Amino acid sequence: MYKYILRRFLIFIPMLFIVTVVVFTMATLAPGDPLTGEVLDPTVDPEVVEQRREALGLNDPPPVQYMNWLSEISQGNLGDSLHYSGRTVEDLIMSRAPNTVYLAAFSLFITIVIGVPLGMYSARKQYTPVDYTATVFGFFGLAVPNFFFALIAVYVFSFQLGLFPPQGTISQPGLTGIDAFLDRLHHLVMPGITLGLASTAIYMRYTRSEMLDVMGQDFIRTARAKGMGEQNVLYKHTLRNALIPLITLLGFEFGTLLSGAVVTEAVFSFPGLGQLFLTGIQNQDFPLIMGINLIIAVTVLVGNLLADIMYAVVDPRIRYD
Amino acid sequence: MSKETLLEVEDLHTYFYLGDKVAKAVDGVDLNVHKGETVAIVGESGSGKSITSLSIMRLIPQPPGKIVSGSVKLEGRDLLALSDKEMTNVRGDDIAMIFQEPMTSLNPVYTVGEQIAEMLLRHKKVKTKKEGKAKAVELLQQVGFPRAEETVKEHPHQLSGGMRQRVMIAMAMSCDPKLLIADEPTTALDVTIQAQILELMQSVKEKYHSSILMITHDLGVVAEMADRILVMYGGQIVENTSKYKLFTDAKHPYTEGLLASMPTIEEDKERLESISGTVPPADNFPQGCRFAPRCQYAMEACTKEVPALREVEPGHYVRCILYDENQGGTAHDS
Amino acid sequence: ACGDVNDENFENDNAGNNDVNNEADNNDNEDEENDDADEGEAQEGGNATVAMYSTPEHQFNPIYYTSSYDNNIIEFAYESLFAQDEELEFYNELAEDWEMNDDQTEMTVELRDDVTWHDGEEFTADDVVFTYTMIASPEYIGVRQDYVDDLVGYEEFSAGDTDEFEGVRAEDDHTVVFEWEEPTVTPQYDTGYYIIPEHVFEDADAGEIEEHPASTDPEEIVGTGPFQMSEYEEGDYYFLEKYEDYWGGEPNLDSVTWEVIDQSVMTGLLDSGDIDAVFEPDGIEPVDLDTVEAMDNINMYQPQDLGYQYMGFKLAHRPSEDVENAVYDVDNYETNEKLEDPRVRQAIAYGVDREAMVEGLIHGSGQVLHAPFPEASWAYDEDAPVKYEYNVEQAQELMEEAGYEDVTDDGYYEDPDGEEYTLNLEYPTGNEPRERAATVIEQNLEEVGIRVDVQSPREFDAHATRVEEDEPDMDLYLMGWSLASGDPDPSAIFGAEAAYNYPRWYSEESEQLMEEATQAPDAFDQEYRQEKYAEWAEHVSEELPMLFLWSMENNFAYTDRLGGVTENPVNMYKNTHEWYVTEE
Amino acid sequence: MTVNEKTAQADETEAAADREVLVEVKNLKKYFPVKGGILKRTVGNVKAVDDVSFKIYKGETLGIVGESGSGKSTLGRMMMRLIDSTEGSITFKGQEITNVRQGKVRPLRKDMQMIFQDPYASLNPRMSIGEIIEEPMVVQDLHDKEERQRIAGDLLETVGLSREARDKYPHEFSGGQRQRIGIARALSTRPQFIIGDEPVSALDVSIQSQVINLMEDLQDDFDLTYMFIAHDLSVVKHISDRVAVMYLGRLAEIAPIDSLYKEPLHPYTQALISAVPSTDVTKKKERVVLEGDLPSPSNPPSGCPFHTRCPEAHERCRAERPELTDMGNDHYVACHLYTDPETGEVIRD
Amino acid sequence: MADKHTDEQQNVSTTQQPETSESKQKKNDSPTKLILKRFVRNKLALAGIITLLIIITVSFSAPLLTDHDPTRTDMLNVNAEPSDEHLLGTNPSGQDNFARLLYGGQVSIQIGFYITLIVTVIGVVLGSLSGYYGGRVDSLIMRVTDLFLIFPFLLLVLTVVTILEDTSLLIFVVTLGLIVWPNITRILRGSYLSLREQEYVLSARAIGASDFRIMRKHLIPNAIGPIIVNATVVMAQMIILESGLSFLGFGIPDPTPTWGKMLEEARNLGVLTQRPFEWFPPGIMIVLTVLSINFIGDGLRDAFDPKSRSRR
Ligand SMILES: Nc1ncnc2c1ncn2[C@@H]1O[C@H](COP(=O)(O)OP(=O)(O)OP(=O)(O)O)[C@@H](O)[C@H]1O
Ligand SMILES: Nc1ncnc2c1ncn2[C@@H]1O[C@H](COP(=O)(O)OP(=O)(O)OP(=O)(O)O)[C@@H](O)[C@H]1O
Ligand SMILES: [Mg+2]
Ligand SMILES: [Mg+2]
Ligand code: NI
Repeated sequence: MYKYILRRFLIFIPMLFIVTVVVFTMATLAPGDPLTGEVLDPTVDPEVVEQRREALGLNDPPPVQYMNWLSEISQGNLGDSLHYSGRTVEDLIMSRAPNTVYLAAFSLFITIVIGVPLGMYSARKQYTPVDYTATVFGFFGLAVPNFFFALIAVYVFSFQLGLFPPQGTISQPGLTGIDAFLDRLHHLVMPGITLGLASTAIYMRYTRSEMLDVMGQDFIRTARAKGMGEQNVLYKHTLRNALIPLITLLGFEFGTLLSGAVVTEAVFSFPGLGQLFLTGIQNQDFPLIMGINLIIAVTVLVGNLLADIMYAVVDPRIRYD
Repeated sequence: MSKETLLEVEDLHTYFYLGDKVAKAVDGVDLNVHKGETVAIVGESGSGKSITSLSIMRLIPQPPGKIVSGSVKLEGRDLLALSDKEMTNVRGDDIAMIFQEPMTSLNPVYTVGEQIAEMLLRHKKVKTKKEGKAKAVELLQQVGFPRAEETVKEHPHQLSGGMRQRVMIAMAMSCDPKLLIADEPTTALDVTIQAQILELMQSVKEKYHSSILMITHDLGVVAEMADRILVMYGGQIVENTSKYKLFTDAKHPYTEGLLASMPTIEEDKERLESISGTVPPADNFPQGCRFAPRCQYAMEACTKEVPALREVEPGHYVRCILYDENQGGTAHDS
Repeated sequence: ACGDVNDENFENDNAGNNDVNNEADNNDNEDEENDDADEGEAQEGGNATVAMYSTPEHQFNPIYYTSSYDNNIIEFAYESLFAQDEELEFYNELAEDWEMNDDQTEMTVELRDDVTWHDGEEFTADDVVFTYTMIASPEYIGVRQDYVDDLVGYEEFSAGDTDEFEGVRAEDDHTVVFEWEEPTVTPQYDTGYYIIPEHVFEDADAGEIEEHPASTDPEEIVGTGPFQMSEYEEGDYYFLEKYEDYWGGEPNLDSVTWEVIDQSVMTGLLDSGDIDAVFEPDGIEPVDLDTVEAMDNINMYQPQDLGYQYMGFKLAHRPSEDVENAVYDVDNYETNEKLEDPRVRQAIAYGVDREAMVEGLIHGSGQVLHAPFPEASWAYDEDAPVKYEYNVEQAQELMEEAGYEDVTDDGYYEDPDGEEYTLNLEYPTGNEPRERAATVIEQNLEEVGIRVDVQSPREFDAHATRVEEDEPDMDLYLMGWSLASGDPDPSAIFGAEAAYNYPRWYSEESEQLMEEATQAPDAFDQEYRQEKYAEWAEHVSEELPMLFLWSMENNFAYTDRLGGVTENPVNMYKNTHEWYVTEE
Repeated sequence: MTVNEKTAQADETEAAADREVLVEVKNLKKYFPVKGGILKRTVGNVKAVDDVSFKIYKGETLGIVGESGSGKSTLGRMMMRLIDSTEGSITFKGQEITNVRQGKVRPLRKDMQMIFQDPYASLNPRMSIGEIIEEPMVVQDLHDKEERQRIAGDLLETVGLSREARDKYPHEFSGGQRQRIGIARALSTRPQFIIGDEPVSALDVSIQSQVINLMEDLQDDFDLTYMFIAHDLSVVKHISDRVAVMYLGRLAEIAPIDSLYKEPLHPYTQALISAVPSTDVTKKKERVVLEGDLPSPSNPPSGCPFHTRCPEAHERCRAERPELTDMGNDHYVACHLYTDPETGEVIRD
Repeated sequence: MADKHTDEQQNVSTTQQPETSESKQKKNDSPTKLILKRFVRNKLALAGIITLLIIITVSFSAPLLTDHDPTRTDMLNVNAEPSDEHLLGTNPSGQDNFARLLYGGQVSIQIGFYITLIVTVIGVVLGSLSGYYGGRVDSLIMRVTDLFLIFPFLLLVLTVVTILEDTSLLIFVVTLGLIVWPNITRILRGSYLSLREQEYVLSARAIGASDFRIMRKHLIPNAIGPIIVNATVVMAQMIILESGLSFLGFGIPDPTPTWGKMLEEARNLGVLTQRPFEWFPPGIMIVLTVLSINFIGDGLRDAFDPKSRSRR
């Protein structure tokens, strides 16, 4: 077991290194730099801009820039944002990450709480109207662009029904304790559902298919032959086996959620990493883009690592050697 | 037969409804198992053996399957009339079952001990999990695990096929069932392992005084194990007799063919007999006798209607027009 | 609905620069309406919520910020010596009084003595000196040198040759003296920058100030303004509490909340009363104008915006060596023959329906621009420039006059040599009306018979680089610019060797006029300059180095609930201590 | 040809070295690397086939039996050059084929063919029966199109199917029929040598006998040599002339069927034979039941691989690996019971 | 395992006609035909294909259905309400929404199609190399796909689209294709891995067939199921992605219309509430198209692999 984890970890390190190279290469390939805009400002002395370029190391050859960057990040320093003057990338990421983590966690919660049971139910009632409804819902979740869903949701639930706030993370500053928590939760509902829409559909389909797969297995028949009740067969024997493959899905889920978050956060003015990334992209703030890409890639890598480990824990068939 | 009847199946019909087709997997099976007896059902693939056994257990996948008619009586109690809940009490406790695929018949995520203990708890043979585990160790020792204490903590994938089949047997016997149904318990195993398992089943049977309904397509296994043999073809029993009779005086042309086409280790056959054609699909049985298209003795009358299973000699039932005096059939000796 | 983030750099400066604009706003009627509209009872305290469409970058130090969203916060917290009123006249803010010496090179400012910083410290002349010294210091890495680079001793000081910045000095606790190398025409503009507290930043050098907590952490901001930051949720809420000891009197409101919202839901929030105002820098987007105007609880205020859009003609390109070496030498300019003939450019001006663009693209909230002077400026002369009205025939006439002819009969002109004639148009993303304009221009000119090849849009920065570096294939480009700030002198943009002369336009007449207009002593006479600029405007409109497309209006809106707002064309956040909200 | 005839033939030529050797396998080994450790290095080997030598004579059928995992398929695949051997040599018609590169093996395949176990998986479901049977000829570039079609039709008839079957697809046939198609394909290049890897294991008895009969008939008609891999001892007994018994990648015993079944020498062979359920209900049979399972081939026991389960195992079996010893009458066995521990001489009783 | 497999197969096969009744059976039911038959029986899939065909036909017969040029701006007629002249009104550039809907459909569908084509070709080539040869080639390809998969898809697309300053339709499609391929490559590799172990592949090798022949005749035809099914998944995804990118301002540049861009224009409450004719049609088109493609994909999955009938 420990060997297994260690091996996963050893694969993790070179991947991490390659990730940094890729991130950096992408950044260097990009045209222009963030100071280009200032060059165009008639009130700014071009020489000053050039000085700033020099100071920021933008004129060094790429390998040198890479090494600098790498040595910085190895000290936990993701560099200074170019667009957000005076702020470090890690500071920016830290200021936004919690929101995205809440959002992702909430959306994951929705995904699992809705997707998995629905998939189970659908599998149990295969080929009944319930199943078909769930199937159509599943496909629908995959077919609606999430910003479109979000806009309509905002219109209906915020402006028509007034149920949920249309944007933001909190409604008023200064709340504490349970009120603050509920306030945040209230703000998470719509973005969370929007973000989780596609995943929920995928989880639902996946759970359904896995359940059906497992339900057709010999050991389920054995369980029945042992006299186990339907509930026991379903929850103890089927579900546990069906959920194992879903763990792999979870490993990539954070990445998927983040992709979705770029769009969702934009609609709901939700100040998270997705929005930060988008600003970075719009301003060609490459230290920031690199930083976020790196953080996310590492998170996904860690997510996969955890998924692998979790997989090994719940599935005794995995060989650790 | 003076012995007490344990299981009695009458005119069982189990059909599968597949779109516009109906597969009559089991189509009028009668069988009975006496206390302490080992009855074997033999027949080629697709003849309905497994479905018969699953019907007895009421484990037919539904839909598309459905027990259409018939009765299954265990010590006089009609199992088909029980509620689902009551039936679960019968399964495992009164009738236990082991399957062909030891590799996949155990749940991969639970330890062997957990799976045995679960069954014991379910049927209230033990009160706590701990007790269950202890009992499991005991059971495993009985089926020949030298390191039973460790084995209970192992997961199925850590065991070989033969060992898993032993676990299955231990589990099946754990609640002291009256009847053990074994659906091709050794088909997936190597001969040497098969011999071990068959041996084990014999000893277990003697120890627990249970009856066995054994399903197989291997006539050799039947010869080793059974007291009485039922030959199945096309969802029906075509011959029902004692082991000795079957191997010495098989009556149904199909049984005859089977025996002749089987190479054996004892005798040197110059050339194997063979039955031409293939087993008819369950959704498209021929008219009349289902074996008729492949039967060397087939005649006009065979294609008319399904012959009845009748007792041609005491305790020897055959479903063939040749033995039906009314139809003018003449018994022949092969 | 795309953010115009890339243009922020231009607009920011604009927001900071506070031009001298003579003309009062053109919305007097509405102004009055507003005063009447305050129906509700003024409430003691309360909170007003103001919306912005994008997130501040959290550089809240006035000498370093670049985003106008950061400026939103800064406006409430910091103040300057002088500010501009609704008539665009300068008035004293932190200054009590000022006077200029005779040759216009030295200004003595007396400061208010009742001003305290949010942390209770007294505001003194040292703070003013500190602010200007920081901007001038060699370590300074911001972009606000413009305010100090004409002051005496700037060169030496910023080069690190001296430790003392002579240009600004404290005479006593409440007197500051500024001294310029040359006579200055706009002293209040130059000295009207936000003042930062010395006692907070004194331990940091000018470079370190950028990362100082009081610069980046909203809660640490120390200014003199009527509101100070208390709580915030980055990218969501910025909650400003009143500064009770504000020298102008305790603010009416308890707090002002800045809320970051998505533009798409703004109308809904305004309607529901979740937000009270949408002011600078965004204002109401043209798409939402109709909706907002239809609401009955809304006050609109629509002053002219100083930003304008234009289509540049690349009249010449710098050779690549010059581009590399950042050399601007007219002698090396390589003429773009396709656009050499002014008649072609005039034809294009006639051929593009700018009125329709103003109507269609910006929903009428702006006007066609003919010369690069804001209407508000004294340099503006409505009759000076040639006004090209949309006229396809005239455009075609001019083309034919210039020797262009449709030889191949494909509906497009061939050039005088009979060769195919195609103009490449490049434009950036980031400003929706401008993006849409590219297609309109292409189609308008197609009607005239001029083939335009519209390249797919680039990120603004990439586009700007291509424009700046004289991409050889580029004939036409779209870009935004802001109208002359402070002084109307256009030479920084239209001077033949100015870096920002992107069209690479060279006209002897223009050079001469621009020079004359700023030559002392004549230039001290505004009328003289006015004349010169009128001449220049006419010249530029005939020569057409660029086709001015439109200048926009700002569309500021606030609800009836919010009162006491000073409608100011360049800055809506003055006198915020007078803001109040009414009971519902 | 009947079994008796075969035996008679074998007897005649018994001592004679003049029986024509078609295939010879010498010291053949196949080790599959086992990856392990943190870096997935090769930490050991599965000795799927470990030092196996035997000959196959022209016209005979050599049966290979052994439990699952004993290396039967691996052996067959190596001989077909479908997988490379780790060590040893394979000679076909006197020609060394062990080291023919994968790219160059195609001509060999003309003379050597293989029939597979699973009649459902061994036919490409997307090819028509005609295409399937013609494919070997296409690959070998034999005949023109029409000729190929004619041959395919003939072959179909030969294996007892109708010519029309050519245009159908595998899913339209039953298992036995598919296996016939597999055989027809194997015959299409007129090979001399056919390896059947459990060709009847997946079939029902009544169908199995049809296929066995077919294979026997074809052997006569086409002058074929078979290597017949199976785990069913009765089937092997019926079809083979000689039988080799494999255990954990090694040959335990190899002998003509008569002597093997009547007088099995190796304790494993004895156990194997006695484990076969008897259909003779008149006699009660003594049975040797082996303890335990087949050990893992990646970690085979030292000495004689069978010693862990052998009822007669003694000290020497644990330490020393028995070599295949000639017991006369073409009967070879690898067991210490038959050699003197001191002299190494063969012990006969 | 093998035995169980056989067992199932046997059950299937016994439902087939025995040879004796061969004459009654329709001749030459090729696997493809069988698949089609199974596909047509699936009602949702059939509805999907009909809907999709209608959408495609309507989109591609745009010139017959409208006289308007979807790129033609009319500054004097912006944001027009629906009328006989402009069935769905005009957009803020005065372009006819109906024409944009039709032509936009062409573009959106083409984007989906071409990306899918690129991705599938890459997937098939790399997937076969990886799955068939295994070993180093496989490790290398798999590491590369891993790398791609670690970066969240949209972030990667955005980063790359930003880096490539120029986004013409071609570049857009190629870029996306080059980013999306890893997923499908992995899936196809999986298919090849299992196909490679099939006995018919072994038997093809046993008759001396070359690798190329094996891939062409044995692997690709049998992998066609997963290939097509995954192609539908990609296509559906890409149509959604296009709209997402348009929304973020990284879509196909003007004036080319796409559904995504039309939908993006509705990113405003005013438009949403007062001008539903502007966003509803493209919205419903995207949803319908994607839904249809998904249904088709699902139907194909079932048709290709009846055992997976119950699967996703
Ligand atoms: N789930 C099912 N759906 C449809 N038909 C089925 C199903 N299960 C069994 N059948 C049909 O029922 C018939 C009998 O099947 P059964 O499994 O009882 O055969 P068997 O005698 O046990 O064969 P084997 O030796 O292969 O196990 C088969 O022809 C099969 O077509
Ligand atoms: N490609 C492979 N990689 C690693 N190990 C293999 C490989 N192929 C076979 N083996 C191992 O080699 C041993 C012999 O396998 P082989 O398939 O030859 O046995 P077999 O006698 O044919 O068994 P069966 O009767 O089950 O077909 C087994 O332990 C198997 O696990
Ligand atoms: Mg069965
Ligand atoms: Mg094998
Ligand atoms: Ni013979």
